[in-house]
Amino acid sequence: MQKYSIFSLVKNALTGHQNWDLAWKDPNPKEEYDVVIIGGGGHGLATAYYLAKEHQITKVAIIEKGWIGGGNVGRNTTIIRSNYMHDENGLFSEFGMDLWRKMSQDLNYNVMFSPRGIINLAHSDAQMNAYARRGNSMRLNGIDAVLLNREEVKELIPMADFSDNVRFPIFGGLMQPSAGTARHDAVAWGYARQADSMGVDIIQNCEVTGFDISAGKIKGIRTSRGNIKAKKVGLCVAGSTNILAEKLNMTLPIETHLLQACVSEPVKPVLDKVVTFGAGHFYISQSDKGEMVMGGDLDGYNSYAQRGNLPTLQHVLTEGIAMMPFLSKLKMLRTWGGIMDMSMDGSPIIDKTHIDGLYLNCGWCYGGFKATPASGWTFAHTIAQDRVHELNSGYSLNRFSTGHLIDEKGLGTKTWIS
Amino acid sequence: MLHIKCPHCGMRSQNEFSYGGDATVKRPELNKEVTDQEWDNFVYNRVSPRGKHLELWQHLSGCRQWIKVERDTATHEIFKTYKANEEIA
Amino acid sequence: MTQSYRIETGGLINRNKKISFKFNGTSYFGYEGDTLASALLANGVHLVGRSFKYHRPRGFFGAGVDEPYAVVQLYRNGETEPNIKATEQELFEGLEASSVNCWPSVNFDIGAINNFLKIFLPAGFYYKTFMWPKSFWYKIYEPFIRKAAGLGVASTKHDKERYEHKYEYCDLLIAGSGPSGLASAYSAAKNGAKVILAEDKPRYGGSLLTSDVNIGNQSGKDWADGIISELKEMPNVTVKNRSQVFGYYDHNMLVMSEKVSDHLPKTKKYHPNKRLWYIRAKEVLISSGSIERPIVFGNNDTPGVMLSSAAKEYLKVYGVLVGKKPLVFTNNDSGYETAIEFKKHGVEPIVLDSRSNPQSEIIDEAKNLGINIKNSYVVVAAQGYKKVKSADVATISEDKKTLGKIENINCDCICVSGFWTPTIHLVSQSGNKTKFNEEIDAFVPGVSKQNETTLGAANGVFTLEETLKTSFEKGKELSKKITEKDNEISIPNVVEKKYSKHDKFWCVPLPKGKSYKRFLDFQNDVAVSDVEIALREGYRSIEHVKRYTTLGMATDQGKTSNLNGLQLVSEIENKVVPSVGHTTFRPPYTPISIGAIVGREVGKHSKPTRKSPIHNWHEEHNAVFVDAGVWLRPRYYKRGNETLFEASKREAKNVRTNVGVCDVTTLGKIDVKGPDAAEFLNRVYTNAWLKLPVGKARYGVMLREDGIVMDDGTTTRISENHYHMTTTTAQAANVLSHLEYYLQLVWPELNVNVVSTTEQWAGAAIAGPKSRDLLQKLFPKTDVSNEGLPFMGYVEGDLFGVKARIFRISFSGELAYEVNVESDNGRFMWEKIIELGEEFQIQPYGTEALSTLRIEMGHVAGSELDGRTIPYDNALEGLLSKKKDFIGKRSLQRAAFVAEDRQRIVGVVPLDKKN
Amino acid sequence: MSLISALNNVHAKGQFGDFEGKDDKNLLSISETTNLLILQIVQYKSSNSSLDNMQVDGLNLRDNPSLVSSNDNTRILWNGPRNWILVSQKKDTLNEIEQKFNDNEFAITDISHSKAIIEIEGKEAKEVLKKGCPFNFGELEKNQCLNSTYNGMSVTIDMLDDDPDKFRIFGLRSFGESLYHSITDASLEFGYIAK
Repeated sequence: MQKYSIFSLVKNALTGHQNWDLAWKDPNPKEEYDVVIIGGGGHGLATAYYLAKEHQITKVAIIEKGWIGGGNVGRNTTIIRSNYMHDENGLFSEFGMDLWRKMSQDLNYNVMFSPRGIINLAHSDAQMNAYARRGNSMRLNGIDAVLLNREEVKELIPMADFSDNVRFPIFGGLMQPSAGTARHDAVAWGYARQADSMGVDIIQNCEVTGFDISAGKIKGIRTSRGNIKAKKVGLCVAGSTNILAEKLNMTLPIETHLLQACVSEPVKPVLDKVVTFGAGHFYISQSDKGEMVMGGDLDGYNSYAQRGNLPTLQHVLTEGIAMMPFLSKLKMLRTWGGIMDMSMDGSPIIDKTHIDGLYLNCGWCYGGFKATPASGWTFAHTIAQDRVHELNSGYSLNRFSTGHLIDEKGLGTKTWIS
Repeated sequence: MLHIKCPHCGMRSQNEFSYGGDATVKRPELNKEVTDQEWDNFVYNRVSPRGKHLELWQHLSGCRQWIKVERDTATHEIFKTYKANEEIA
Repeated sequence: MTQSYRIETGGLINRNKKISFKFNGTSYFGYEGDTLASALLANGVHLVGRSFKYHRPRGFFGAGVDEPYAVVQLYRNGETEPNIKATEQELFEGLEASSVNCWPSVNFDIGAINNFLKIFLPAGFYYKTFMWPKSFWYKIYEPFIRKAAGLGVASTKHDKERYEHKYEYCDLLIAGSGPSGLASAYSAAKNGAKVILAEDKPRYGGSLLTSDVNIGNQSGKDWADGIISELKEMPNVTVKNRSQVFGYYDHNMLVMSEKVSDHLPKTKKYHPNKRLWYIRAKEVLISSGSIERPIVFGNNDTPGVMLSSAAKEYLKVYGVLVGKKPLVFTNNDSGYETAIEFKKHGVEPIVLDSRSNPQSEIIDEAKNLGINIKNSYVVVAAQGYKKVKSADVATISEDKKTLGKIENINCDCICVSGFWTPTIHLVSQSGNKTKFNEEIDAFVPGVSKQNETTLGAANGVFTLEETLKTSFEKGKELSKKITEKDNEISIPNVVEKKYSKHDKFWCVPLPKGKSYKRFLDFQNDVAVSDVEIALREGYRSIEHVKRYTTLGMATDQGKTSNLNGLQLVSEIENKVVPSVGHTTFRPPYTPISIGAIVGREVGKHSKPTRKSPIHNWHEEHNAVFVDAGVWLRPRYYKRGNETLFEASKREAKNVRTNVGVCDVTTLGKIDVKGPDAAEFLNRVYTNAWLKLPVGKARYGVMLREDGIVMDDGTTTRISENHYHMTTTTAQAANVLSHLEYYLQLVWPELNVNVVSTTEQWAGAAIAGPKSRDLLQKLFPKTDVSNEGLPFMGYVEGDLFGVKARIFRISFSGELAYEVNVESDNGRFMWEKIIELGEEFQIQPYGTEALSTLRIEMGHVAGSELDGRTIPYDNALEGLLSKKKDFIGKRSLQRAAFVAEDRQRIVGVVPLDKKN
Repeated sequence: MSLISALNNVHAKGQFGDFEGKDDKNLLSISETTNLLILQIVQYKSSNSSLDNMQVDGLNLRDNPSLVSSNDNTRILWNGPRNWILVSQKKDTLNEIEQKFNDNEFAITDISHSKAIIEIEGKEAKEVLKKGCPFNFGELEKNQCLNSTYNGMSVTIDMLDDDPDKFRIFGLRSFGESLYHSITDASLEFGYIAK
């Protein structure tokens, strides 16, 4: 595979950029694979990459109904963090942070991981207490956490509202300095390019229409481009999980909801941290292009409509202005909605299923992007070894029956309350 | 913003309502023995279809009645709305 | 000072009113009715900015919302706003603006070094490099790239402008006041329909302002003026200019942004800067017209290259010549209209037509006027850096693949017309799957998804006669459905010139040996070569192309670039355009002010505030407040220089030793009434409720169905069928909905009514060893002894003429009571308590002391019911009835919930028991 | 004993906003209404009482959405199925009701102190309401009522008159100051007299 570097860039420039290789091929599906991953999003692509890299399983196909990276990995607010209270989430995410830190070099694709720090603002004593508790949990799990007082927050983000004309004054915040952002499309493309180079077939515009199961074991899948035999099948389709589950006669503790986000027009750098509002649901960072990337609420009802909804965005931006009044003078450029696989305790599922050889990766709620490498890594392990890794042992499907819930927000089954 | 026909009050804007989730799950009767599976199906498991979905809404800033709404989750088209205990056609 | 590019007469500006303004520090003047763009052009200023990536000079390309170039920093009334399109900004006295994305100046911009490095900076170059050494990305490269990117500068000052919303309903919403909008609005209005007609520009009339047509013996413009003034007089019609319908949402709701004050030097006091209209329409008529598209050629981003329709608009509306030696480069008849306008004003244009032998009325007219027309000619490249100086032109073969010998023509502007693209953004947002129309090489509306109808140019209809006819008819037909009226309207005669077919040609081939950049997206510097690289590397889906090259992702959102991008992809990939498909049109149509989206809910009012009837007393007594949900509660009462810790410790200690009073009005209160109330409570709470006597209170815990504690509180039986339930402040609203859910959906057979009485009662908790003594003073006629009012007892009392409810319940484990009076009497009660409590050393206490007291006594504190704990975790398992079923009971059997090693919340006591 | 009404602390009399140069008679007027008896009346599902027989202050309870039955003293607002809000200047109506309505069939709850009540009158009154409430006011007529939200706060709106338009807006008492701000802020553009 062609190596990307400043030298290859110069060399290619001198030949008019005529000699770049395909980043990934566009093959037709083969008759049979060892592993078929359904879903060409970030998690599916990462899974295929780690199957090849960590487990030397390369007879792998990724089946994507549209084009790779077109789902939530291509429409999110790019935040990467591991500031969780529960051990399962903290340890899993922190393992992911390590993978993020070396991702550009691993993939030979600049994913622009930018550890600029995330600050969760607190607006009450109760919240400061909750953050102190969460920060302590994080530190016990080896994750960096700093509790900031009001003055310290002001130092870092002076454009936040420290005036008297504020509804929810800032009491302080919890910062994870090593958290940050990455270039979302590049993550999908980088994984795709490496997976492809190791022999994985990336099959786009191929829709799964059914599954072949006999005697409780998966035999293959049916697609719009013919039947494909497979020893193992991994489901990695985020917001489409319920659609495929229906074809498998499974009902899952998952609902599909729409999350709204938007960006402003680009402006010169003014905000170099990721910041979340504590008196609502709003988060913001400034992209390298200068756009304010802002997200927040679910539409609040089951939805597969991938489109923006202004009343929701109004709500999101109201909180944005409450936190950073200067946003008022900017203009909203683009909005989008991403469909989320909301699990009933807000945490993901990476597990085997009752069908032999069928594996499930879903329930990412709003947190899917940051989990991309750790999700791919552990899912690959679960598929390759036919058993869960310690890191994803908490993310079991039966935890809802057993009561081993991992509920960071304490909202329970009302997934539509964000 | 959805426009929902409250069967009691008429067409109203979505911001008067709050969502209540899948209306097809049925709470097992009190004092009745149910299997783990039945209970999990009530508490956790959801079909969440792409297409027609029967769901609960409460007309919170209206008559405060819980209603059932048959809506398409892809297009958001609302086909019909029902009172809390009205027969579903 | 004269304006060298303003013609002597003509245009729609008010020449009697001069307006002075500054651009990049230099003073200029324009006239009332100018935009910043037209005023600058009148003054001969073409260089307004620098492009995003290569920092190439940028001028004006369009005359309206489609403008990809002319983005400026605006200064108005002491405030600044980034990224304003000069083509949309109306001139006002004292306006100041400056160029963005250049340093030190637009004329000499250091960033332009990128332009020389551009061969090293193709699409996606940043994905391929900046990876070594590892730490350099975040420390070195990224900060550098961040600085170079971005357009204008955001002010971090608080915005002083007002914004507001308005919810409106109408029969017909008509977006766009061109011929189709006017005609449909007119016939619908005459049928009595409630009509809103929205126009995003200051002037109504759309294409009628610039086209040379006659309607019913009037000029197009006069006809438009007549219709508008008639519509404005009708009570059932709202006509709005400077108002853009930018989004089409679910259930026929559209959102319109009205710029109320942007054209004024400052916003009128008490009035909004912008107003956002949420409009629910029964029918929507989209008459948004079309946007001319460019033809792609070498260096087509040089200032002075612009759309031919824009050149015509500058001339006809603003009386401004965009150049004095114009070259018109066209593949259709529209370019001739512009050429004729130039000619009429004494300027000699040259027309290059890519077609070999086009024939039509308008071409004949151009020929008759003696305009120099060159057929089968194209512009190969613009020459000049900060302004067009000349053009390299050549003949082109019939198959459009081979160029003839390159000649150079002197010119100072190049007006391009590559035919028209219907503006289908709203149509597409409504859910309409648009279809590709080969005839016009563009997408047009397909089958309507919501109640939308598209008219005129937006529907791909480019003749006025047909547009007017269908628009009058549609307006009538749709309004008739609603009003059931059927007013006859005579459709006026139309005189317009017939067009010949356009040439399916959109990109000039590169001459051999030349490497001109041929730009598709002007703001983001995306050239033909970038798309070629993307496709070569396998980024083939149109979404991949868009993301990899950033085509169409600039602030103009690809209004002039998307279709040409699609043509290029389809050509290289050898597919037809419809199978390439277009990227999704998402709202907003143009970038929308965030302030306007938010409206009036800013500052202190970003969320409503709830206050108790005693709030003012707290304020007067140095209370420091804390948000509890949206309630404000006293956190502590500050004395002197006390800290939070000192004050709360003092207050708590006083409760332990004397008596304290706490405002508990915020606790949720629900009246539960009905013959089945006891049975209902028995199902809702985990403990038994059937035998609670009248006049007694009981503590209860309620669960969610998943077994997690939802809320706790006491409920008192006031009479046989009447219970008074209390909830925590945070859960009050949720508990009420929860109860209604079970009563209406699950157990409809129960005859119970629940209603919130939180606001009805002001509540004071009186706690401490001296609380009974105080209570006796407050209620001298009531027996409040341990026998008269035992623990968990309830009596009604008379508080100096005010009826009161007295509960012997404790939040903090002390001897304690809660007194409720009707809210209007709340402050009276409080003051009485303070007054009579003086002898017992009473002090008010806040939430901080309350929490301390609760924790000391091992009572459940609010943050322990955080939606994650089951009764056992909070040592509440004793409240779980084994005999009866209740909400959530079944979930408590789950393995993790009964596990031996389950974590639970415990109290901590210092070993020396001193602190 | 000194009663303090919900808006006592915010409602200051005078002229506000863009009133200059406008005729006082045409200005919006805004006032607080106090000291009303407000009851919620709910008929249980099992009740067999015919509503035709259930009169209060000479007015019938009628289960017609948005309908207000009224006389000079009392207005009965439809609040939901078999659910009404009675608003009366006659405080003794409570006794009348408690005698007439059996508590096995009806739930009567006094919520007189639960509300902050703003009256707004003037030809722009609907325009003020449209700035925060998503209801279609084009459809609302005199002696009709609705429940909805205004800037995120639940409200009941009773249309008292239509020449000029006059509305009574009931909000939750604790939200009173925020609601008052919202309504008066929306009125600034027109100018208003606080009475």
